[in-house]
Amino acid sequence: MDFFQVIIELAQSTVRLSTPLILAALAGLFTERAGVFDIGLEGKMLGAAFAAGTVSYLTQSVAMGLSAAILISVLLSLVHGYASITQRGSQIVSGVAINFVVAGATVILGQAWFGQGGRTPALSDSGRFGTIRLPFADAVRDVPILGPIYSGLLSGHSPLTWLAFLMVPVSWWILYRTRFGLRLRAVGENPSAVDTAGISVLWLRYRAVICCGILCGIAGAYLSLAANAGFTKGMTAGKGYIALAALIFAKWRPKNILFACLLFGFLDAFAIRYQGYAFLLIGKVPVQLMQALPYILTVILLAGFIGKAIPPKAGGVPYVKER
Amino acid sequence: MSVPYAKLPAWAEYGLIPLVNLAVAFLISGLVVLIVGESPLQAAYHMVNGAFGRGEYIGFTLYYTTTFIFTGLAVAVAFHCGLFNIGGEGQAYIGGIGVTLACLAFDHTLPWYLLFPIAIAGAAFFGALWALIPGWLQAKRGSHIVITTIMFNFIAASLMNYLLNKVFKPLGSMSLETRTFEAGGQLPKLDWLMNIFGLSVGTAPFNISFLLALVAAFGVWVLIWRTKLGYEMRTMGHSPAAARYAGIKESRIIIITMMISGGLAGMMALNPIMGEQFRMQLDFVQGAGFVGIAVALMGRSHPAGIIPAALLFGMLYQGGAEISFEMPSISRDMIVIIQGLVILFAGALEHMFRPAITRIILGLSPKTRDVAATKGA
Amino acid sequence: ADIKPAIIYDLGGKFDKSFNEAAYNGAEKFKAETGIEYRDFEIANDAQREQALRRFASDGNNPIVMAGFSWAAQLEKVAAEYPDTKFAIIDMVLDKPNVRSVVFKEEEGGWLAGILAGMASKTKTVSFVGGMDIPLIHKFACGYIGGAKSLGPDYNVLEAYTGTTPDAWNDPVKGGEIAKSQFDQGSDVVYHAAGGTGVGVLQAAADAGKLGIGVDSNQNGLHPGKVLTSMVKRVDVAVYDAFMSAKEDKFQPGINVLGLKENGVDVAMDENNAPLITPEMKAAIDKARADIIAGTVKVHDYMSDETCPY
Amino acid sequence: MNELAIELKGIDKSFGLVHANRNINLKVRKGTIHGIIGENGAGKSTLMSILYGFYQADHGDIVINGQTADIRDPNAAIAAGIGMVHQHFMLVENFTVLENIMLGAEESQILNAGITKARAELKRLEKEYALEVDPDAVIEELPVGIQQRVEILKALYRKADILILDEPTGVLTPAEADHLFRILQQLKEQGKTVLLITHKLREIMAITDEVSVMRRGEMVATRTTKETSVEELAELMVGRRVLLRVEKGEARPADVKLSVKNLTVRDSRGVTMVDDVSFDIRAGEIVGIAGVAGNGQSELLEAISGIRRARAGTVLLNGSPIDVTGNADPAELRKRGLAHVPEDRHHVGLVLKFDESENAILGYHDDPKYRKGLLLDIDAIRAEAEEKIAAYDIRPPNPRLKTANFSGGNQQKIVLAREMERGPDVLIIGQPTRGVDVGAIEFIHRRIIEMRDQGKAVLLVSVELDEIRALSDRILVMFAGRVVGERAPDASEGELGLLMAGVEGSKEAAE
Ligand SMILES: Nc1ncnc2c1ncn2[C@@H]1O[C@H](COP(=O)(O)OP(=O)(O)OP(=O)(O)O)[C@@H](O)[C@H]1O
Ligand SMILES: Nc1ncnc2c1ncn2[C@@H]1O[C@H](COP(=O)(O)OP(=O)(O)OP(=O)(O)O)[C@@H](O)[C@H]1O
Ligand SMILES: [Mg+2]
Ligand SMILES: [Mg+2]
Repeated sequence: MDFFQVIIELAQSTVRLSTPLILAALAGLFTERAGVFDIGLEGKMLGAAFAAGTVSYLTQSVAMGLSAAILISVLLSLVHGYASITQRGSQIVSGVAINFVVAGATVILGQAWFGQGGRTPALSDSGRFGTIRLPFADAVRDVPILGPIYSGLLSGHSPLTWLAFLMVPVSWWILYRTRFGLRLRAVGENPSAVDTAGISVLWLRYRAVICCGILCGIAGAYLSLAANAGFTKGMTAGKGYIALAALIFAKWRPKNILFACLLFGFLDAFAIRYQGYAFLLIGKVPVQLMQALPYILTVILLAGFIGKAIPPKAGGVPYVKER
Repeated sequence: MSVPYAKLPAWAEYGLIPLVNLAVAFLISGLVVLIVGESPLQAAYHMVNGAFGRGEYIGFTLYYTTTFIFTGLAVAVAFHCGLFNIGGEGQAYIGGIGVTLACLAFDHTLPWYLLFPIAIAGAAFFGALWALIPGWLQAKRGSHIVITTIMFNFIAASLMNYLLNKVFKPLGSMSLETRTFEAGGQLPKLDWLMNIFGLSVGTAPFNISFLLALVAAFGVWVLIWRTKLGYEMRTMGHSPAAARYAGIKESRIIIITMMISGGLAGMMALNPIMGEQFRMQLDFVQGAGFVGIAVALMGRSHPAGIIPAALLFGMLYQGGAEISFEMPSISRDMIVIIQGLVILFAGALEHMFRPAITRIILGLSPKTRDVAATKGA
Repeated sequence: ADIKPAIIYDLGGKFDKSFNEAAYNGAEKFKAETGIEYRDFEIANDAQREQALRRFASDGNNPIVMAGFSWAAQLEKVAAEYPDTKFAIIDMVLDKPNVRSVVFKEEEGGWLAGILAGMASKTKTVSFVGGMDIPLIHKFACGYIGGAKSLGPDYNVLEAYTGTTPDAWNDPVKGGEIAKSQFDQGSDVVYHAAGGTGVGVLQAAADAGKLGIGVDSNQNGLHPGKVLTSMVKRVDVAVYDAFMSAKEDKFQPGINVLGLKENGVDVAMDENNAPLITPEMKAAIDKARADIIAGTVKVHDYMSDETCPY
Repeated sequence: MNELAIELKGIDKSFGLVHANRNINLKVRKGTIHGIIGENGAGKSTLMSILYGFYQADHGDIVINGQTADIRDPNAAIAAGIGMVHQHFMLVENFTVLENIMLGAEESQILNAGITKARAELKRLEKEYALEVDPDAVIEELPVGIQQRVEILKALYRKADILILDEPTGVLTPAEADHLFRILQQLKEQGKTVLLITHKLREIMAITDEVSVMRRGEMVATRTTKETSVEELAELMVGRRVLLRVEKGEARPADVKLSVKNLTVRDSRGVTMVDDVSFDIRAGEIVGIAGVAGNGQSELLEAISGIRRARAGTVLLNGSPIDVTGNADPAELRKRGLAHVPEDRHHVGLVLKFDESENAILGYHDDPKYRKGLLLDIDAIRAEAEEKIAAYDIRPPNPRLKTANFSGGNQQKIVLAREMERGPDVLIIGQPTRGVDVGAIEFIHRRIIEMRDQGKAVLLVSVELDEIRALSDRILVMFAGRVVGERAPDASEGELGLLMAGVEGSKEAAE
């Protein structure tokens, strides 16, 4: 097959696969930059995907579905916030707890409401994000090089994919160019400095956690409203953990997150595409090796090129003023 | 982790507060049960009775406890050195290779008590091996242990899938599992232990690896608080700069710690493989590695806390199964919610009732310990 | 007779949209027809297998059906302890006087699905998405590949698996992505045997204007006009029969092999896919079915040697 | 001028069971510089933090400019015109100077608008008070002296009328301290009020108008500075007479114990921090290294003690080489008779979460005498810790107490006891009395001189010129990584100061 065409197709697959990762990793960026670690990304995404699937089915409106996803995800974030910010509990334990509760609750509620074992009914097109076909996509398809890029790579994505990619510079802008971002980054490094500057550490961290909830909500909605047409139990399938890995891989920087997620997406797309493919010289490799390839390559890249990732200094520890 | 409030007497700190937290966790779970339209009291009865009501039930509870002690200890050991090992799942999975190889090779020829030590060594060796690489990468290349251990969980799953398919599975068998081990590969149950208490273990797979888990817990306590190595691990965990100053070799300690952690996780494989199924199956770890994180943190990374925390989860697993046997409208997913709530209230929200309890207790006892600001040097 | 039937599902849980769910549907059908309540249980880990089985047996449930091939070892023990209880196990053969083993010839259904896929394909490239690389799924795949390639040497079948963790059965997003990748490589009909992941496969086919093929239960209605057919495996019938025969005191132990001949597997035809099935296709599968039943065409069983010759 | 800027009435504060402030009353007149002194842990920082709204008092009132102020949080304090430079800087280390100054006073949601204004205002303040800083420099790359400027600028930027400085000179050179005092003087002339906490009584005498003394959480006295003496203040603080000058006999230098030749060290960024440094130290002498913080002293100590790898050079310990450019092992060096009191006791010298007894063996935990078979001999460790506690009068005398719960002076004694009590041949000490009160200083100084008299070779690094002059038998001055001169201890402060500022040194080095 035309080599260039393959590249375009791989790239498009990469974009789709990395969309939820980008959103979830940016979500993690906001809380972790504020000093609240979050391994509950998985659970929040799952809860949001469920809410989106349910509400979108009931109302036949994607907007309602998306809002519900965000709402649920923010609520879960607030639980995490309450436990780890107000009650100064262990952030990791709280995240694990949320993953458990959501994994169970989505199935129970889904079964109770729809009787399909935790699945939500399949959504019709009106209950789902369609894809955006860019103008003239079909007309320019045959233009060499640029045509396929425009119509094959850029066109045909869900609005949430555009949103995800847009959120990268937006998140960067919020973190580095606004007062909120300045304070947020400061509270993740040295909460006492923020406190003595007359800013409430708690409220700031809560807002960071809410930002996380919003982005995780969009990530979840992407899964059930754009990538799929409805919710299936456990449909995050570990994406929250991969997003967390991407966040660390990216050393907690927005631009790097984009690259890390695209990399993970690409490795996945590559492994999918070349499963069972007879490679030159090597021949067919076992399916399992192809499936492990993204993870193996990640480890190699991490060891070879990335170097030390230094987390926000105050990350993981509750802010305690008086011992 | 620093305790943000005044010091309480030990009975309150380690007895009352956890109990209150648990009570609240179960109260909230009771609400969930109520929502499903079942009686929370009855569910509570089945939970407790199902976990402890009979020798057999206790046997099952302790069977799960055994698993969680191993994975909990694995997380805790790494934690003391400042490493967050979320790779227990993969390390336990790979540890299964060691147990399986030992059993496949010797189950015909050796009695269990000779094979067990070989299997322990095999489990620990393979588990340690799987942790060695992330440990080495962290020590030498600065690769973040959280990412590498996540990745190694996935890689372990692929590797085991391949091995079970292509190496271990007898030809013509449907399931991805090894053949069933002969007598040498089957650990004896602890019926004598239960008999001491006048109980019978029945069919529960409560086996000798429970004792190994207790020994491991004691060993971890000795290691962390009574050996030079443990001292160095803790120094490293609290302050890498102080460790360097003290002449502690950073990479060496990180690698050794990860290997011990992985070895403990690997030993978890003994319990299901040699103690229950007598063969290695696909995905036999079934999330125990992740539960280990909660167990370790709720047990404050101390064996004396990890054992009760593991027991708590053992109880949730076994009692939860009984609930869903007895109350068909409460499914296994409901049990997952209850587990989550317990982790949330007894783990993450453990300080919620501390101020109130402190006030009550300090209010009751005369305020004699009003200490003056410490006198200067 | 008065019976207390019970069913225990495998780890996937009763609503896996696939195998276990089919078993559940069979039990529900029995309940609806006879009004007899049944007990069921979803295990959460392997240690609960023996516990649940023994528990049901000692509670006097009879017959007890186990869905899934992983039950053999436990059943072997428990069946001996409860000689008066009737057991049925699906997808696995166990030789015991009180056990009925029900296995299916998935390869025969797959063969028909392969023929339909090949005939519906414009590109002569079709594809398969499996949940995990395990023998059972290869059984599905191998018949399908054989069927498609029986149409001519220029037919090509792509084959891929979702993953290696239990999530592989619950990852519709990845399933959809695999399907899209196969479409990019020229496939225009995709058959799945991937549980919940398959929902994503069929969705991706519908979204891309290609055709999907469902599995286990009849999934033609999920996307009417976009699902070419479903390779149904009558697990529901197996469960229903086990309960019913026990009720009528006609429970027979021994091995039941259900293929095309026994109506144990087939390709689903209904109003949802009627417009997609041309008379030629209909004729082709009728012929293939007859040939297989007559034994003139022998579909290779992957489990016989764990290879797929096609 | 009798108007009161601050009046504290009956302030009381407990942290759990620690009663940090007891019924404190304090009056500070407007336009004065008011000193506060007291031992480590007396409650000075706590009191100031209450005034600043960082902590809330359990009881008591705060009156600012005659009006009762409800200072619930730092915001309220800032609004009331109070600024504070904390003992432990409240800076975000990976932010720039400008970002730190703006934090909390950004003016608008979007930073850009504020940035221009902040830059201009910063320029103006820099000019007015001669406080130069590069607004775009990142904090962690600045020497502590400059970091402190940033803290002061932060307060001035917020238009503070009342400025609280908690031990500001602990990290400054004499010249920098003088500069700071000129600024404080200038602020006072502008009618601002300054509260100054310090352990250095000389500074109190030099700059304050009034001084208050705290002891064990209580305010024990307030004096007009002109009417009191250093001796009286020291006695008020400690509750007994304190010897403020160390008695020291003649040094009797013997063999060379530590010999450093052409040592060059770079930091992690590749900047040369120690540049071709050579010197010898003999048994029975104290060699002091004077210099402004950040001129390579820290790196020098780290390289000699094997914590940091040197680029080039040789170091001989007792005549045999240390592999400073390769894998020098701090544990090995200890066995060979090198003891090291690090500058940063919080992060390097101690593990704050350990028991006192565990810290008492840090670095020596390998010693067979702490071992019983394969295990650590906890009893032996505690017994030894108890001995040291007794010998060094470490309080509270409880080896099982968490180290974080000891005051700074006592923490320092834990380190000193550990490093000195084993009879090392060479002792290298960084900042032995940073943040330590007069009572403890007296004790620590005496111990260091005893070590010398026992025939140890002592290398002392301190930014306290007084300390260097009081203890050293020879003084080396470091500037920009080089040793720019050697002087006798009776060299004048001015002469040393010039060397430290690199004025003389550059000439001498060029020769
Ligand atoms: N998503 C983005 N969109 C547009 N420009 C970006 C984006 N991310 C980064 N940049 C540009 O790249 C520069 C580097 O930013 P980034 O935060 O990724 O790394 P950094 O500056 O090294 O981080 P730090 O603030 O921790 O030093 C920014 O100043 C900005 O100009
Ligand atoms: N946040 C806190 N939580 C608990 N106890 C505290 C806290 N801050 C200070 N303390 C305790 O209160 C007492 C007074 O401490 P404070 O820091 O006010 O002393 P200080 O006079 O400033 O000492 P130094 O001279 O060492 O700076 C000490 O015993 C200290 O341990
Ligand atoms: Mg930047
Ligand atoms: Mg202080």
